Amino acid sequence: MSRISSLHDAVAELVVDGDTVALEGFTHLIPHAAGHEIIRQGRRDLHLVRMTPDMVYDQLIGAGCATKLTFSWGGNPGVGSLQRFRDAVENQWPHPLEIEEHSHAGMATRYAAGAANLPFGILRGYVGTGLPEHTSTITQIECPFTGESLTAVPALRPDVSIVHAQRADREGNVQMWGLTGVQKEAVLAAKRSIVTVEEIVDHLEPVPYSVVLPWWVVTAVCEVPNGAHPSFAMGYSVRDNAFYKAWDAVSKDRESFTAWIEQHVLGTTTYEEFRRSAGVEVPASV
Amino acid sequence: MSRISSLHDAVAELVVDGDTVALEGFTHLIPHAAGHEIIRQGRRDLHLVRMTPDMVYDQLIGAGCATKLTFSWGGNPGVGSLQRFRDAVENQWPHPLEIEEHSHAGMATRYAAGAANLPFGILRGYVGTGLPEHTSTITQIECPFTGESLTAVPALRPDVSIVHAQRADREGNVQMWGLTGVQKEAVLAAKRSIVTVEEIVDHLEPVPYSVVLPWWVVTAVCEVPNGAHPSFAMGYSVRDNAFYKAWDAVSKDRESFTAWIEQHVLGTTTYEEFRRSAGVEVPASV
Amino acid sequence: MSDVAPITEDYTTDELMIVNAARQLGALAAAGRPVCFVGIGLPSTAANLARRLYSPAPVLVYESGCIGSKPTRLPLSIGDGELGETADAVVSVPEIFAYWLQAGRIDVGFLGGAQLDKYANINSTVIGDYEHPSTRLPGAGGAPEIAASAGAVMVIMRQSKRAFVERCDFRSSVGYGDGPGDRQRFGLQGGGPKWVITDLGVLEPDPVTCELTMVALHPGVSREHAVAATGWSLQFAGEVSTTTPPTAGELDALRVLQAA
Amino acid sequence: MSDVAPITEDYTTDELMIVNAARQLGALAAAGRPVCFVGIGLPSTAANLARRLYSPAPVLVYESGCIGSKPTRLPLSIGDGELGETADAVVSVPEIFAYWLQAGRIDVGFLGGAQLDKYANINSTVIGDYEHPSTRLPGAGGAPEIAASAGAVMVIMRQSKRAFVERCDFRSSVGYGDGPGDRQRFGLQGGGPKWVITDLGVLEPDPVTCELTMVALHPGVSREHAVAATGWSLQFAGEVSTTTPPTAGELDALRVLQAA
Repeated sequence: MSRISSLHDAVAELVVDGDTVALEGFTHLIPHAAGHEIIRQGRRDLHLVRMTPDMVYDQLIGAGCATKLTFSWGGNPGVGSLQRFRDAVENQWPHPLEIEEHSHAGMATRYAAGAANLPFGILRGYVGTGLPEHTSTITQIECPFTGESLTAVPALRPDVSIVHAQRADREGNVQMWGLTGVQKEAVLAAKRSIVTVEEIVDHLEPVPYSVVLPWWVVTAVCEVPNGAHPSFAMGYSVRDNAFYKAWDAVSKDRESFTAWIEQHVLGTTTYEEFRRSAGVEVPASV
Repeated sequence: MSRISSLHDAVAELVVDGDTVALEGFTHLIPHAAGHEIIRQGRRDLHLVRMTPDMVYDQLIGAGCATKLTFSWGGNPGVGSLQRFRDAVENQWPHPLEIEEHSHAGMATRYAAGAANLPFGILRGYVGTGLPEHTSTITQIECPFTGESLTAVPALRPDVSIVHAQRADREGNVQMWGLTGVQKEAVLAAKRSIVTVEEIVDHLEPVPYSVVLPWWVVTAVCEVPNGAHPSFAMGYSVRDNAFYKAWDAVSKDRESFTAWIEQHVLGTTTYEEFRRSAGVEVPASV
Repeated sequence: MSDVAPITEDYTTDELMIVNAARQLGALAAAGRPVCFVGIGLPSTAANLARRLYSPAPVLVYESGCIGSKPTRLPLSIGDGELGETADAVVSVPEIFAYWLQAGRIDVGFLGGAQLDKYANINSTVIGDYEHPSTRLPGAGGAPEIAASAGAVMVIMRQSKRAFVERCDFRSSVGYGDGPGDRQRFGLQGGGPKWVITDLGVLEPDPVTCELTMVALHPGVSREHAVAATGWSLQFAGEVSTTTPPTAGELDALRVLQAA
Repeated sequence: MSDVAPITEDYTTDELMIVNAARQLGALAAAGRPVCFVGIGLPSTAANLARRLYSPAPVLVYESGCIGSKPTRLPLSIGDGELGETADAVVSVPEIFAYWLQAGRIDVGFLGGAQLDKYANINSTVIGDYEHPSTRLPGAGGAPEIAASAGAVMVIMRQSKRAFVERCDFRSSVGYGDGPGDRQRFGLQGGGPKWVITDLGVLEPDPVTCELTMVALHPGVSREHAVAATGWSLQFAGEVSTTTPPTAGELDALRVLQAA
């Protein structure tokens, strides 16, 4: 596969049944199109990882792609619950979903440890909460100099990390800016990576507060304009809040969810087709 | 003391005999003027910390300000040895200098741990070298998940960190760009901080690859144009390589060094006066 | 319109909570600009209202990595573009948690949740048993470390018997644990919850017992009402004040902010 | 001027070492662009020369935080402005060591020093006793972790009895420790020193004993000369080649680079 490829080919080659897969994005730059492609290609037994699983993880879980979720906050921000996630945890539908639950700080520490090729990271966290009792990947470690007790969490090393960025150049160097969350760490911690971008350009102009991932740490770059919709790409689009709100009704029951996935995701071949099918417009950046 | 102050007042109030002091800078943005002010004010018993002690540390050591140095590489890059540093280690002149020696990676890990309020940091490093045998602040720690052995180093928490930056605004927000090394971590790890800047402006325009330190993490900001000379401030000046080369002869023997310090540093009151006294021009940025 | 803004009762309970939270931030601001770690929702609205009403204004830090954001309108989400555009600095998520929150640089953190107990521990994880929950909630998110490391924590929550419980089903973040001394035992460096702003009034931890105690009631709210809306045996401070109703000025500023 | 560049002997030993180092990078580049972790001095010159001579060009990463720098002239120092201006990305020093070097993303690291021993351990710390050194050297700097984590290490050093010693006075960075198996025992993830380019020729570790062995001599250099310039009992490979002298094209490119 060449570094610049179609999203179809990248997912076909790099996302394998049973993989640990992180699609990261902190409200901004969520790789929605890539999530749909995983559903379309019928991946199974995935261990999904993300700090803030939102609508796209709700879809992956409801579509039966995942058997495990590692996360720190799973909701539809400003709207409410993730209905498919809840149905999986509360009622094992479409099948049981094992969960490994952390805090944001712990997940960030775990990605950073993975990016740095360390087996674990340390933080001041979790102590006194109910999490260590239920999550085996939280333990205590003693400072060898002060004797102080700190929390240790193992590195996250996904098989594949997938993120969305604003731009790449033809060599495959990737540039993202605005709120870039934990995406750099997610890509650097992973064995393989896919980056969908708004556009591929000849030259990347430096931008303040940008993160650049050089071509040699990215496995595949796919040009997918609006691939983060209904999330947004700063400078290209704004967040489609109406779409997030509408998700609540679609996902409320199994039938309406399944019909929606079948018609709009499984029944289409690209994210652009999906948007036409679902009748959504991408709100443009002002 | 107000946040914006003179360098004289900042050093008088914030740098105390016996302090652990880090003047950081990785070739670029080395806070030379602040080093001179410390010599002028006759500070003693300082524990100096820096990854790459260079000419300004040679001067502080030769002038008798320091009794300990924690570092990873002490030389005059591209020129040779630091003569005053060597004379202190080899011949205890002007008095003994205790050294605590690390690697670059270890020092960076130590600053990052300090900035994060952790008592120690971990890395893959030092193993097999002679450093752990001579440096008590290097030890091994076991990963609680994999059993792997890693190196642990204690956090650096200087009493004062001093850095040079391009700009600050009138509130005291600091902006630096280009190669910014470990300066953000050095400031965030310290109890107090002094930042000398090329200029104070009304508004900080975002710049690619810039580091911004908000006013509430900086103790004092001092406007000292060319305060990094003979190092440089990207966008304002270039490195004065001739000055670095000339230092070799000045520092070669105790008499010429002492005469130089007395005439040009102790005999002047500001860095601008020093430069006039020493007859040096700051090479301007092209 | 006179100099003294007239008092109006034409406000929602959300507005009541937001205004009272903003006032608390304003009181802190007078003693030195507080650095606030802000999520989205009521706390973000309160912090942004305080930025407009008080000088010096609180400094806003968002967990998405924005430091010193000065949004002109209310952010719809924690990743809203304007938060980055108006920030003094934008950093990564690992950095915001390690170098800023954990380092003790945050003066005030905000929390909410589905359950709050009398020691100000909060549950935003599950209702019922963890392994077989009756309701799976979003989870802890940033709360454990906000509760551990912020200089002080402000909780904004509607008061009801279902939400204000004797003991949380799950402890997502720690207030005072099982009582005095627990924060020290856990090695938590922050000061813990200092204020709980509700639709009925304000609770604060008792300095001796650490139990949340009603220190103020909103106008028209009776002690009986507060007791009935609390799942533990609610105590009242020696002197219980009545909060000043939101002023027209406060409400105007809030509504302008929300309409922007 | 003919198509085949004429061979000239009019070059310095520095130029000889730089050209041979650059060629080694060129050979690697043919198999996939190597990512090089570059300091200042001869290695930086060699890497920059390789960038000009070979396609695809090696990728340069500087420990000061520059990733993918494409300087048009030789940087005078590791913090040279142009390194940042022409980089694909600029990151902090803690990040360059943690996320890039330690993570195993560097294919080739460069080292030099005051002493090199037969197992390619290097001393850049002290001559004599550590506590009472006869000569205090600059110290280890980035070397311990470059030697530990880079995929392969290239050493560029002048060969002499004083510098090429049986055993280093101090071990600033590890080559093969005390022989076979030591790198594994130490848990070092990188491949260790693969090439030592000197003014007399090229040494490589013996695949069985790990001892540095002369595999090539520069034109006009005798085995006796190499033995006399080595402080241990120097072994030669079964077949010792003679390096091709720097070509006029290589020297031209190098001199243009150095004059820029």
